[in-house]
Amino acid sequence: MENPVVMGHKNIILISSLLLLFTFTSAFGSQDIAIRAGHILTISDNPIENGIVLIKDGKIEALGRNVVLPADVRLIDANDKFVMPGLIDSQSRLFVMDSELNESRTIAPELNILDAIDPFIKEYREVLAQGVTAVCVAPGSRGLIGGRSAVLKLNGSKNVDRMVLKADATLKAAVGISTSNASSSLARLEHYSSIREALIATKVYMQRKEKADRELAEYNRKKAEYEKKDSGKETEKKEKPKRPARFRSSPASDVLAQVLRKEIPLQIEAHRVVDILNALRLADEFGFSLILDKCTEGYLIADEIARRKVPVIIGPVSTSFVDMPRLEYRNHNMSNAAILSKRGVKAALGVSGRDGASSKFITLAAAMAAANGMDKSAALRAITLTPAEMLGVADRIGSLQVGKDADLVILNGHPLDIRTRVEMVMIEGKVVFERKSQQ
Amino acid sequence: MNPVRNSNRGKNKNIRQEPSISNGVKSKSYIAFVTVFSMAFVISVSVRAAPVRKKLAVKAGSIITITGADIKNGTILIEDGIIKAVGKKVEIPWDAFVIEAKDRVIMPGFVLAHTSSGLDRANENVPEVPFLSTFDSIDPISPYFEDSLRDGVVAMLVLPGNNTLLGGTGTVVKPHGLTVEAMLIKRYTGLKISLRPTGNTSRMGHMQRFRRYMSDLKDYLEEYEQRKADAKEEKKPFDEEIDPRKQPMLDLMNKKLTAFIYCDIAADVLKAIEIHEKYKLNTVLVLNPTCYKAAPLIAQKKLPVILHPQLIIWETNEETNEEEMKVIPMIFHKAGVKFAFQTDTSQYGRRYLWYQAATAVRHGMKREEALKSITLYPAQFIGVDDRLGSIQAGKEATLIFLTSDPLDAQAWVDKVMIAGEIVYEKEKDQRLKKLLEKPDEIQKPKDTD
Amino acid sequence: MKACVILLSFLLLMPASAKDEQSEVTAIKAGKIFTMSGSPITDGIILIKDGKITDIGTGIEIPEKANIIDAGQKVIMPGLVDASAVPPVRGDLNEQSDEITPTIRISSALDPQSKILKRVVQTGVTTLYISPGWRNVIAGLGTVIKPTGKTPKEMIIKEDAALTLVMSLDSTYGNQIPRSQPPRNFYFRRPTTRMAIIWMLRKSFFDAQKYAASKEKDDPDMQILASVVEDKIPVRLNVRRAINIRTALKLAEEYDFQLVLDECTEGYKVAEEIAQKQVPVVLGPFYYYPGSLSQHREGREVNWNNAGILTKAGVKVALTSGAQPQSIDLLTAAAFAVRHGMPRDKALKAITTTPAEILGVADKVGTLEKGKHADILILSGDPLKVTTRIEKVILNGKTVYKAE
Amino acid sequence: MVKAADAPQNLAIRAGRIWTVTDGVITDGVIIIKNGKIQAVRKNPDVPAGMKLLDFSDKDVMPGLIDAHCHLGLSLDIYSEIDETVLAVTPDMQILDAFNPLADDVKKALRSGVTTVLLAPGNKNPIAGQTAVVKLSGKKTKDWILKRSAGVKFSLRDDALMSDRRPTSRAGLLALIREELNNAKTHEQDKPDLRIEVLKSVVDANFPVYICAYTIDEIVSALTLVDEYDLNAVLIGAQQGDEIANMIAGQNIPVIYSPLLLFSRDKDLKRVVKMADGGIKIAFSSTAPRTALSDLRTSAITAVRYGLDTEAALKSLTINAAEILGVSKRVGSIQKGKDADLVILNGDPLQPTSSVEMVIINGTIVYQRQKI
Repeated sequence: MENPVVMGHKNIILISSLLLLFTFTSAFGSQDIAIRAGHILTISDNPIENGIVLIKDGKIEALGRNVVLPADVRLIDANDKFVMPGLIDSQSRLFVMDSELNESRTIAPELNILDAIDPFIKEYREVLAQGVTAVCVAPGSRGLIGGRSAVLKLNGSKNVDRMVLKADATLKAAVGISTSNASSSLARLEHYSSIREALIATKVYMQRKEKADRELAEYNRKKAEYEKKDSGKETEKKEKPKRPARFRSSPASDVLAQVLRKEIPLQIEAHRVVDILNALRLADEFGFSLILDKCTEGYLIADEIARRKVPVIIGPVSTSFVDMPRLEYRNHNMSNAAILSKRGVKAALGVSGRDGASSKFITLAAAMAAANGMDKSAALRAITLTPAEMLGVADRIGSLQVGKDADLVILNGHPLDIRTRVEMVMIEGKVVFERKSQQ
Repeated sequence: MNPVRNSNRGKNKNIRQEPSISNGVKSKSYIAFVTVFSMAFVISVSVRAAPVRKKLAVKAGSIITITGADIKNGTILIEDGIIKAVGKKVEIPWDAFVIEAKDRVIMPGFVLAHTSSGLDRANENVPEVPFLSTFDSIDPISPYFEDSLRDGVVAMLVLPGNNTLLGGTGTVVKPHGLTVEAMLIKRYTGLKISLRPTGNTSRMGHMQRFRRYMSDLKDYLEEYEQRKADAKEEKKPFDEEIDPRKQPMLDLMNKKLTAFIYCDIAADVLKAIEIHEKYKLNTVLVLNPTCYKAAPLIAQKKLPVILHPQLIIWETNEETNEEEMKVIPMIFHKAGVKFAFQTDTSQYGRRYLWYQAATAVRHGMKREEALKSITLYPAQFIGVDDRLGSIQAGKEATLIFLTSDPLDAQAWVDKVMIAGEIVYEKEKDQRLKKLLEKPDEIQKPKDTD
Repeated sequence: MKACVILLSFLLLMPASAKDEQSEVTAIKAGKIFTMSGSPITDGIILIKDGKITDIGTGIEIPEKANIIDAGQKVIMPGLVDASAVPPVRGDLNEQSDEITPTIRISSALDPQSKILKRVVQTGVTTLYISPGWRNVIAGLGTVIKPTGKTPKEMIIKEDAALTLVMSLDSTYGNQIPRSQPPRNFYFRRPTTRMAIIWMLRKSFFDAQKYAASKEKDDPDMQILASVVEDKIPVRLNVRRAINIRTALKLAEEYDFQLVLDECTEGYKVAEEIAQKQVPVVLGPFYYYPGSLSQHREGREVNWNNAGILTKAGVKVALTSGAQPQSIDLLTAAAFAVRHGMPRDKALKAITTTPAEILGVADKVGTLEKGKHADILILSGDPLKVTTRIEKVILNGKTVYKAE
Repeated sequence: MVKAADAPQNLAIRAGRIWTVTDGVITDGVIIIKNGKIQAVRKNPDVPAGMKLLDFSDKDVMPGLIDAHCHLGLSLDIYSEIDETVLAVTPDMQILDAFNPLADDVKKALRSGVTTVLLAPGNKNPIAGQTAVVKLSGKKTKDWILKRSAGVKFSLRDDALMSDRRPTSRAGLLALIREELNNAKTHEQDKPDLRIEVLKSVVDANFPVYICAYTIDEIVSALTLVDEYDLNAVLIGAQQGDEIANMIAGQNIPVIYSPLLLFSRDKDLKRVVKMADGGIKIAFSSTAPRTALSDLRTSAITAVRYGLDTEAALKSLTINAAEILGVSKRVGSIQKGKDADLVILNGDPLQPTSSVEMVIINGTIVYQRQKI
């Protein structure tokens, strides 16, 4: 099957080069940059007081208390300020119009959120201005298997392929979502079983595919042999081998196969306890790598989740992020994140707001989690490194470490303080936001 | 779709494998090939061989040649419907019939590069029907064609509507003639691809559907080639036809057909470019007004564009909350994109190509450029620029006689000449009279009570 | 990027408007001025003080501290008047709960921040008449406004300008006839036919006359209808078919009220009669095709030259957008009216003075004269050329739009 | 959690910071509570004998939050018993008759530090019904019902338009309201009619009206009405009020601002700040249960994020609301003589990182946070 993303990459790389020029508010070529900061929150390690971050061609070259500065380096003075990695909203719907979030079909793993991305929408500027440098956008929760999600950078490019940090980050699924606000016990049953069916069907598909490949190989061998015989002094005529029927691959099954081969994690949205348990049961049965999404009532079965070492993306922390609380949020508890993380569950925080603009409140979400018992360092990690690890992009973003992308935020105070303002945002060493003085 | 008709199309190689049938002579011979349309042959020829004077000389007050400079008091010499010479001092042969048009402005007829009017229905409700052709759906007696001629349009590409993923192939016709065959200029030109999802599908589903179709097509071809190879190997004769329903998409990819890709929002343009580059197509973009945001990209890719009839839109500036007028043609013009105009009848003026051009000029577009985008450029986009779109020796004598400057609202199309034959005259236009003059006094009812 | 552009364009725009507001007097110089009150002035000057024209003509000397707008050889004309504009009101324009709702005032629902207003200004319209929708037989009271101001008070220049009646079939739309099932809501009601519409109009005005004569004044609906038959408020009557136009004229005679005909699609058929009764006409939206009129039953017989034929017969004609958001460009409308046979001077009047007179605000707007509102358009060329563009719109002496 | 049943005992609360709202912040102070009322607020930390001492030396105490517009305790499921839509005009309807003090969302509200609320009907009726001011806990009626009828709620929102009920249009909506008010004016006493009585007290006796208006045109129409009938009015919602702040301030009409939703665009979130700066008295509201209950404090916090002065924010949560609802004699600040409605937080009330530890109403502990 053809991979749209790879395809795109080859093609439109040219455009980006041109676009770069006017998408970045200010770009200074590949000059090295050094940020002298009062507090550096590396997230991965302990904070560094009065340290320096050195940036070379968009990567972090060095950081620490005593870094030797090269000549003609652009020095940014942030002595009294905080520097931290760019924030990540792992439950964003930025760049996607509501109408494009969901497909009418229920099991549609072959869908790709990248086809729904509209780089021309403007909300991202506000999100960027709050220090968010990357978002994970997944299809909505109407379809049982909605399609593949992607991690995007807010680098302002008008070319989707330049925004993509990771395509096929996860495959989005949802169980037990009530379409109306009526109770949905029947739907629940149906959801669980139809996802299960799809996965079983995929197993069969994989076997058929292997068989077909084997047969083809076998045939080719025989054929070669036959031809050799044919050409050489023929002794006894062998009958010609028959070509096996051609195997028709199915895009949908291929994606699910990747899931079963643990190449793509399955991100299952589940709110109520029973749904979460269903999700876990599926993971037990098929052994794919599971990410629990939303997990509203997770705090009631924290140990179950912890025992299985299943990572969780919690959101919304407060129902203030959704317009009108649906039935799923009935037992919503603001301590959910705190309880889960305290029980040793790897928990990321997402906004999962009603629309793209919500993502700008990711720090507020973290602060609320902290208010309700999560310790602040964990809360900060839950909106930077933890989601990066879950989504498989920790090698690029999520923390301030040598070798990682220079996606970082400069703030005039502690990130969780409401009075703190974002001073500057960088993506790959380019300044993409700078606070106007009068603000 | 109708299997019988398709199998015909399938068997008839002439239609498909004839390399771009573009100039008049060829097209005649090409039609002649088409045994199934022998009827068409007779008619189309009879139309061409109508009482056209062999030699004509048009003495014009002024001539807008489009490609060259305008000519005051010039002469156009025409022989067998083809322009032989044009200029100030062209000597008129003794046997030429002279048409006096001293008080007229003469220019090449307008060309409309994209329309879905004149069809009984513009869209099929099945998403993938590339094998359909508007040829089978054009209604010659539709008032739309009559009006087009009245408005000075001499050639139009009729394509399926914008609601079908792979809508079918188009037909270039002139708005004159009693049968489609008689109107025909060039058939099997352009294939309509619409990137706007319809029904309750999302853009994800829509694009996936397209990719699915292409991967199936790939499979089919591989299998086909395999069978061919096998036959060769077994020294068996191989007479299997390519499935006619798939042929148009194949012709698209080997550039026999031009892709007319409709984009609903700016983001669709990105996908259009993706497709254009992946399959190396000849592409023309058919754009909705809001697609202007992608103008720089389009300019960089040097893709031709057909603009939506609505040339001016308003947008709310988020910072100031003011309404800002966006003049679409100007945005593309400044970006350096080559485009053609479209028409509709939803409000004053938009029905006329000259008015669309005038609107662009009003907001600062160069007059010459604007005139090109209603004549030469559309002719290029639909591949008839070798016979239409400008007044040059060697091109077809398809001209319009205007009462004054084309961009003036007071100018009327006085005469239309197609291939040397006058096919429209205002003073003989009964319908126009009815539309402009007061009907005879209808008698008043006697006052009751 | 886009933001920058926007910012720039605003920086360009600001100073002009800012200055206008500060300085006492503004003086505009232009090569050609269509005053619409007399013959055009060449190389004229207009003086503006607090939103009004204080002087206009040639060789007027300009005070020291005046802020001068030099339009060079450009053309100046009065701001356009749309006698039937799209109301800047959210939601349904029709009060569907009853077919006779004289107390409905469109002015009470004005949205000062409406996008429509901001757009309409850019097309040169500086005065609008807006009315309730056309789904009631007696729809309510219309208002004359200017597209500026933060509150209705600041916008309105004539409240209760006219009472909207609807004789076209629009007033029957949505109504259902109670046949088998009992009426469930108020859509089961009269009128569903032409005769019922006219019956209801007659009935209302008959009652109104009685009410006007009687002593106690306690019915707000009747109050308004009475003031119509007492000739205090004119009537705007929406009508399309020739036969209805005749009826309308008769009705106006019976109950003698001031009549203005709206839309009047088949007016050309009965031009003389309209002229004879001296009833002005506010032409509705223009349609190219018979039947392309949404109310196709009434739009079979369109004539492109409706305006021309009516004016020739001596009818006072105003060209309007016909309350159609699609067609808001009055200058183009005039250009095409001329194309189709309307005399040039009449066409220009039909988008300025004539509508102003019909709306009864001719003392304030419609021409460039001493004492009138300083609503001024600066054009790049002749108003009736479609290649001419609006360079600047001045409303109450302030620059409200400037082309980049 | 201490049962609400406990009799209001005499309490002394020692706190790290006391946010009195009306007279500044007292550090390391003590609040003395005698039978439900605040008897003293003082700096020196010694406590009279025989008093139960609650020691919050490292915590913050503030007055109970006041939610100036919500629909709490009216819902069996996610909101229902809010609108009586058969009739468009129901001024005689009293919202308190539908209130269930033991409802789930009431408890949630308590947990978020809300102690007093304005109960109001929904927005689906042009003239909806009578609002009420109540505390979210209390045994004796006089303890918890501050005002059985606090005023009449009007709605100029599009929600009040229905396709099968008069009015169907904005113009019709205003015509209807005018008609009703005119009737009330000209109504003779001899034929009694409850509906009209209520409206009469509105036009004649300054009985408050709570007018729900969000967009500019709605607000403008509201102001015109207030002017015309010279009403004693409060604006509810007033989202775009900043555009005409000077007019609202000019007629000095207080505003009960709509919740700051966490999916709004920046320019909308800045509006409330502009209004406060424009000299308009602002109170916050949650419109719960439509939006989450944490919204009340979150609204204030978000407003601060977008530039609202912290003191103003704090006032808007407490004393402003009390004054607007006309109950400032009893609640809204930590002052001698006022009801002992207190919230104890583990930090600055306007920091999202601080949360509610304990809630006290009339000197009774009604909520206490457990450890996780």
